Amino acid sequence: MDYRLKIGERAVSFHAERKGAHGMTLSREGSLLDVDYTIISSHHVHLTVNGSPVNAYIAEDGDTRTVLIRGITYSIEHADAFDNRGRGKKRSQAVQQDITAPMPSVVIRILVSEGDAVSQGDNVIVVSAMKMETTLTAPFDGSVRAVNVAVGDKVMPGRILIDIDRTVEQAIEDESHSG
Amino acid sequence: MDYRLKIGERAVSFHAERKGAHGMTLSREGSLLDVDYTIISSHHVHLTVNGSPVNAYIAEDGDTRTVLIRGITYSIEHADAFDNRGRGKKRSQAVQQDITAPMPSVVIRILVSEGDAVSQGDNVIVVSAMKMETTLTAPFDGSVRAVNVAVGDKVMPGRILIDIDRTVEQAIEDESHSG
Amino acid sequence: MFRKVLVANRGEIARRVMNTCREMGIATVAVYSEADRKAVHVLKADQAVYLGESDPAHSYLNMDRIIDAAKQTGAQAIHPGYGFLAENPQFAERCELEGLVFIGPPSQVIRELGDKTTARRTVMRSGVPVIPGMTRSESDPVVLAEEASGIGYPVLIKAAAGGGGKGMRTVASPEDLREACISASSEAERAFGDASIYLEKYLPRPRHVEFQIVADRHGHAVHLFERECSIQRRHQKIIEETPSPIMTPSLRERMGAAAVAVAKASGYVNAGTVEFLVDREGAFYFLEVNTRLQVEHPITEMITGLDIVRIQLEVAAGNPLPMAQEDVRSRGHAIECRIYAEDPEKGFYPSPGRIIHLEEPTGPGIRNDCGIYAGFQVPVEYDPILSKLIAHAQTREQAIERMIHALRDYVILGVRTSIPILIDLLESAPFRKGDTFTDFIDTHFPDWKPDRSEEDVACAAFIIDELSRPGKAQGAGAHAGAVQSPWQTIGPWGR
Amino acid sequence: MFRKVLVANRGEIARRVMNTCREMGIATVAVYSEADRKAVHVLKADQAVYLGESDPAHSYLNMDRIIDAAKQTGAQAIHPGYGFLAENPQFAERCELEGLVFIGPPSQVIRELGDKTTARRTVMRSGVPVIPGMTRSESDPVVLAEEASGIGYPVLIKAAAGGGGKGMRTVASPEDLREACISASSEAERAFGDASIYLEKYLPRPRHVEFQIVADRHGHAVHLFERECSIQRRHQKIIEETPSPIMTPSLRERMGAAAVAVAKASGYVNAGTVEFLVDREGAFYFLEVNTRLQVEHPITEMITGLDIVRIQLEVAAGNPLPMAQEDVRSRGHAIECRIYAEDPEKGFYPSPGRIIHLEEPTGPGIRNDCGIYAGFQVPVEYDPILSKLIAHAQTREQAIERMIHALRDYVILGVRTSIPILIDLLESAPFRKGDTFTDFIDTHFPDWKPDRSEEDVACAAFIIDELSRPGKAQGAGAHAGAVQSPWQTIGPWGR
Repeated sequence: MDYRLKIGERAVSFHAERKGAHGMTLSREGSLLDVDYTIISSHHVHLTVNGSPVNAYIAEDGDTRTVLIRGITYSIEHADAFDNRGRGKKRSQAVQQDITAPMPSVVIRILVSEGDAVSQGDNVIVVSAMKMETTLTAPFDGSVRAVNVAVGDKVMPGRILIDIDRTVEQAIEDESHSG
Repeated sequence: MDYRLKIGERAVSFHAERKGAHGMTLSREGSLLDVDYTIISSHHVHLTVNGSPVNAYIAEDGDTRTVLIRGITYSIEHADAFDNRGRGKKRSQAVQQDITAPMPSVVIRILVSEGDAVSQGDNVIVVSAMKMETTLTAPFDGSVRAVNVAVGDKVMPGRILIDIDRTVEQAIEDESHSG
Repeated sequence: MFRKVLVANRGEIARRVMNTCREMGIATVAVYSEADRKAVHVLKADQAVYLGESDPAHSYLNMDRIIDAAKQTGAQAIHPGYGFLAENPQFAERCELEGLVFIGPPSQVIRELGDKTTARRTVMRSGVPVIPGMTRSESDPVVLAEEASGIGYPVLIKAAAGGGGKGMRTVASPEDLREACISASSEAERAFGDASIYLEKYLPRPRHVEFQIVADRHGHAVHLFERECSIQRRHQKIIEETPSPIMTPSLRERMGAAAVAVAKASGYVNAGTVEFLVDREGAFYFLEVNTRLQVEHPITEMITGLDIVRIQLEVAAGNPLPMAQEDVRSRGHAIECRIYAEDPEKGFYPSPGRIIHLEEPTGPGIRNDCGIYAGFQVPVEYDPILSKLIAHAQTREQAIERMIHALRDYVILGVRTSIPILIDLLESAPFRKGDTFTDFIDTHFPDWKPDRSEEDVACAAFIIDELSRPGKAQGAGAHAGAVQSPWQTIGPWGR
Repeated sequence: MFRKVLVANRGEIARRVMNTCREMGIATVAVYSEADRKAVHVLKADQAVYLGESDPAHSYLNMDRIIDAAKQTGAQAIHPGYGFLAENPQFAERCELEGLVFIGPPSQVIRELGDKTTARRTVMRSGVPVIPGMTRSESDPVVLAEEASGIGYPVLIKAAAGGGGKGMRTVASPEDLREACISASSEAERAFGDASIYLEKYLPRPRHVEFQIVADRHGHAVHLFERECSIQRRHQKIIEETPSPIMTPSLRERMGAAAVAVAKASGYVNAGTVEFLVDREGAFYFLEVNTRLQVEHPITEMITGLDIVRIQLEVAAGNPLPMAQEDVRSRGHAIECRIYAEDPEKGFYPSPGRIIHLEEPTGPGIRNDCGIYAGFQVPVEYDPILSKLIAHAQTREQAIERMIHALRDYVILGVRTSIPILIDLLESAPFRKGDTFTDFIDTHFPDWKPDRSEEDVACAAFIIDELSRPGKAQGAGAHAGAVQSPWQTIGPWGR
C-alpha cells in the first residue's frame, strides 16, 4: 500500500508491505524500515523499528493525528486531505476580510464599532485565553462592517469576530497578486 | 423504576425516581437517598448522596458490577439474574461429581490416574496461581473416571479437571438429602 | 486544629492543600465554577460548593460567594492557594471580620507587602538593597511616562498586587509604554481584582533567587533555603530548582538572614517568599515578598522533608513553628518543571482542550502535583498550568537526568504542552552548567522548534494506528465499516 | 561504568532498575516471556529479547537463554532484581565464567549465604545469635521428621535457597510434616530452581527486623538502617516500614554493627539484607542474609535519600562506596504497602486478570513503583505483586495517614487487590501503637471482611452506571440498543 503523508511542512511518500500479523516494512526513497508492533491500548503502540523499540502515543484530532514519541509531538495527516483543504484555504485567504479567533478564547475588549475606518495594523479586538491577552489587528485598511461578538463571549478557533470591508483599490491589487 | 439488587449476601429493593438530568432519589425501606451525579469517565461516577460527595469506580464483569468506593469493593448484580443462575447452580451441585479449577491457574501435579479409587478428602490434583499452590481434594468417595488435564495446562475457573464417579450407595443417600 | 477548611482555589494547588488537610484529619470544602464542575479539586473534596460562572470575577474572585460557602459549610478557615484572592488584603480582612481564619499573613501585612512599593520602603529601612523604581503605584499614563523617563528605559511594568508574571511587561521605548500599561493593568485587574501597576528599572540578565520563609504568631521566623527561578517565559517561571547553582554557604547565610529580617520587619506570619534578583557580580536586590504559598514550594519540601502546607495550617491555628533555624537541613537537589497547556513552538500560546490520554511519570524521586485527568476539559478561563513535575535526587546532575527521563515518560494527549521545550532546556549545555538567567530562553532558544528526528517512526505509528482501528478504511475507499472514517468523506487515500 | 545492562527480571522491579540505569546513561535490555509480551518492563527498555514460554523454567529461570540474550545484545552486566535467579549461585557463576558482571555478590558469597545453614554457621562464629534449627538442608522425609522432633514442634519449613516467603510452611504436628515438606519443596523448586528445604524452630510472635547493607570490593561495608517487616500473610511481607517502631539508638547501633559484621565475615559485596527476628524481650537472632536487592528497598531510599540501585551499579563496576557510615542519615518515616493481585476476603487467594481501569495515587511523599497499566493482563504464572506503594512523611503517624489516603485514592479495577485489608491494618489500634508481630493478621484480623458501610451508595452507583450506558436497556425489556445487554438475554429487570 502507498501512503503520501504530510509531516511538518513536508510531504513524504511511503510504500508499506505487511509482514505477518504484527509487522510491516516501510520503504521511503530507498531507505527501508523493518517494523514490528504491539498495540498496547487505543492510544499507545509499541514499535520495534530496525531492532530499536520505541513507544508511540497517538491521538486523532480531525484530519490530523498527533504522535508523541519520547516527549516530542509529530502532527501527521494524509497529504491528499491537506491538499484539498489547503486549496480551499488559499482561496478563502485571497478574499479574507475578517478577523478570526486564533484559538479558544474569551473576548476581553472590543476597540472598534460598526462603520469605523481602520488602517492595517490597528488594534481592533483583545481576546484572552488562560490569562494571556492577545490583541488582534486589522489585516488591511478598510471599514468595520460588523462586530459579531460581545465582551465575555467564548469563541472557538476560526470564529469570525469582526468583518472588515477592504478599501477597494487595495483589494483589487491583492486579488491580482493572488491569481 | 424498581430495582432488586443483590449486594453481598443480601437482596435489597430500591425505588428510583429521576430528578432532573443528573439526579435521582432512591428509596429503600423508608429511608431516602437524594443523589446528584456527574459521569467523569466510563469507569468513574462522582456522586453527591444526601449532600456528601463520593467517588465510585465501576467495572462490569459478566452479570456483576464491581463498585469501588474509598478503597472498598462492592459486588452488585440484579437479584433476578442471580436467582436464575443460582437455581441452575444448585441443580448442578446436587449431581456434582467433578473437580473444577477455583481460579485461573496452572496444573502442577496430578496425584491420581483413571480408575483409581479415592476417598473423600484425598488429595487428587495440585494447581498453582501466581506461585501459590493449592491442593484440591476429592469431594466424596468414588473412582476416577477421567483426568481431563495434563501437567502444565493453564485452566480457567469452572473448568472440570477430574471427573469422579461417586460410590453408588452414598450418591443415592445424598440425592435424597438434596430433594 | 481546624475541623474544616475551605480551599478557595482550583486544580493542582487546591488538590495539594486538601491532601495535607485530610492527612491532618481536617475536612475539606472545595469551591468551583461552571467550567470546573468536573475539576480534580471538586472530585477530591469532602464537600463542594458551586460559586458561579466561569469568569473568575463571578467565581474564584467573588469574595461574597466564597465567604458564604465557608459559612454555609461550617468551615473555620480558608486556604487561598496561590493566585486569585491569595494576596488580596480585602479578602483576608473580610475573613478576619467574619470570624474565619485566613491561612496566610494578617491582612495588614498583606496590604503593606502587597503594595510592592510600600514593601520596598520597609525593606530599604532594614538595610537590604532594592531595585531602583517607583515608590507608589499609578494608573495615569502621563505620570507613568514621566516615571519611566526618570528611571530610564528599558523599564518593567509590574502589577502592584501581583505575582506569577501576570500584568508584567518589559518596555524598551516610550512609544510602547501606553498600550503596554493598559494591557498590563487589564491583565492585573482580571488576575488579582486590582489594576494597580508600577514601574521598576529593568535589570539585564539577572538571576531570580527567592527564599522560603515561615513565621508564627509568637515572633519566630525561619527560612527554608533558596529557590532559583531564573528560567522563565513571558515573565513566568517554568523551571525552578534548589539549591541555586550559584549559591555559596556565605551568600546563603547573608541572603537567608536578609529574608528573615524582611519577615520580622514586616511582622510576617505564615509561609511566604522573599524574592531577590542577583546580578552577575553576586550582589542581590530585594524584589518583593509573595505573601502566599508559592507555586514552586514542592522543591523546598523535597530537600527539607517538610510539609509547608502543614506548617501553614499549624501556624494559622496559633501553634508555634515546630522547628528552629538550625533544625532545617537540606538534602540533595530538587527541580520543578511546570507543565503548561501551551504551544512552545508558537510563542507559548495557550492550548486549552480535552485531555484525551494521560500517563503520569512515577518512580524514585518523582512527584507530580497534578490538576488534570484523562477526559478532563482544560478550561480556557484559567491559568494554563496542568501539573508540576518535581524530581529529587542526590546531586543536581542526577536530578536533571531524572527530570529529563520523567518528562519523556509523561504522556499528555489532547493539548500541546511545554514538555518538549523543557526537555531541550534541561539538556542544554548552559543549563547543565548552571548558567541560568531570566533571559535564558530568549538568548539560547529563540524561535525554538523541537528536534523531530524520528519522523519515520512517527509515520509508521500513524500507519499502524490507522490500520489497526476497526471500521476504518484499509485502502482506496474500500471497506465500509460501522464508523465513518473522515478519510471516507474526503476521498480515497493510502493508494 | 557499564554501557549496557540486561535486567533479568520482570514487572515493577525490572522497571525500577531500568529507571536508574537510564539516569546513569546506561542502555537497558529487557527479557520477557510469552505472557509478558506487553509487560511494562518490555515497554520501558531500550531493547527487549524474547526468552520463551511463560513457565519461569523456560524464561526467567532459563540461564542459557538469559546469558545468550546478554551476549547477543552486547550487555556487559546483568541485574537479577529479586526472585528468579537473583540468589542463584550457579547463575552468578555462569555470568562470571562468561565474562558478564553479575550485579550482586560474588557467586561464592551467594552460595555460602544462600545455603542458609552455612550462613547460620558463619554467623554463629561471628558471635551473633541464631535461631535454633538445622545446619544443613535435606530432602529425605524421614530425616526431616527426625530433625523436627529434635527441634520440637511447631517447626518452620524454609527453602534453603529461598526468600520472599516462598517454600515456607509452619507445621504444628508430625502428621502434617510430610505433605507440607513436599509442597514447600515443590514451590521452592519452581520459584528458585532449587528444591532444598530445612527446618528451624518456630518462634512465637517475633518481630521481623532487617538491616540494609551495602559493601564494595575494597573492604568497606555500611548499613542503611533497619526495616520492620512484621506484617505478613502466608509468610510474605505486605507492610514494611522504617524506622522500626521498637528501635532505640542503642539497639540500632548493636544490630547495625551485627549486620556489618555479617557482611564482613562473609566477604560481602554489593547490596544485601541481614534479617533478624527480635523477640518480645528485645533479644535479636540472625535469620538469614538476602543476597539481593530487597522488594522493600524503597523505604530505605526514602529515609536516606540514597538510590540503592545506583550504589549497586557503582559497586559492581568496581567503584568504592560513595559514603562512610557516618554520612548516612535518616530523615522521617517511610512505609511500603505491597499491592498484590489477590482476594484478602478469601485467604489472600491470587486474583490474576486484566486491569480494566487504573488510577495511581500521587502527591507529596508518595511513590508508587508500578508494574501494571490499564489494559495489562496480569499473568497467572508469576508473583501477584502489582505495585509497591510508598509513603514518606516526617513522623510515623503522618506516614500512616498519608498511606491510608493514598490507598483510598488507588483505583485498580479488574482484579481483586490487597488494598482494602491494608487500609484496615494501618487504621487498626495495634498497628498505630506499633505492636506489629508476624502473626499480626492471624491475631487481629482472622476471617477479615471489609466494613461495607456504603452499600446504598454503591447501589446508587450501579444504577447510575447502568442508566448512563448507551445501548443498555432502561426498563423492562424496553429499548433495543446497538449493544446487547446481558440483562436482555436473561430477562426483564429493573421493574
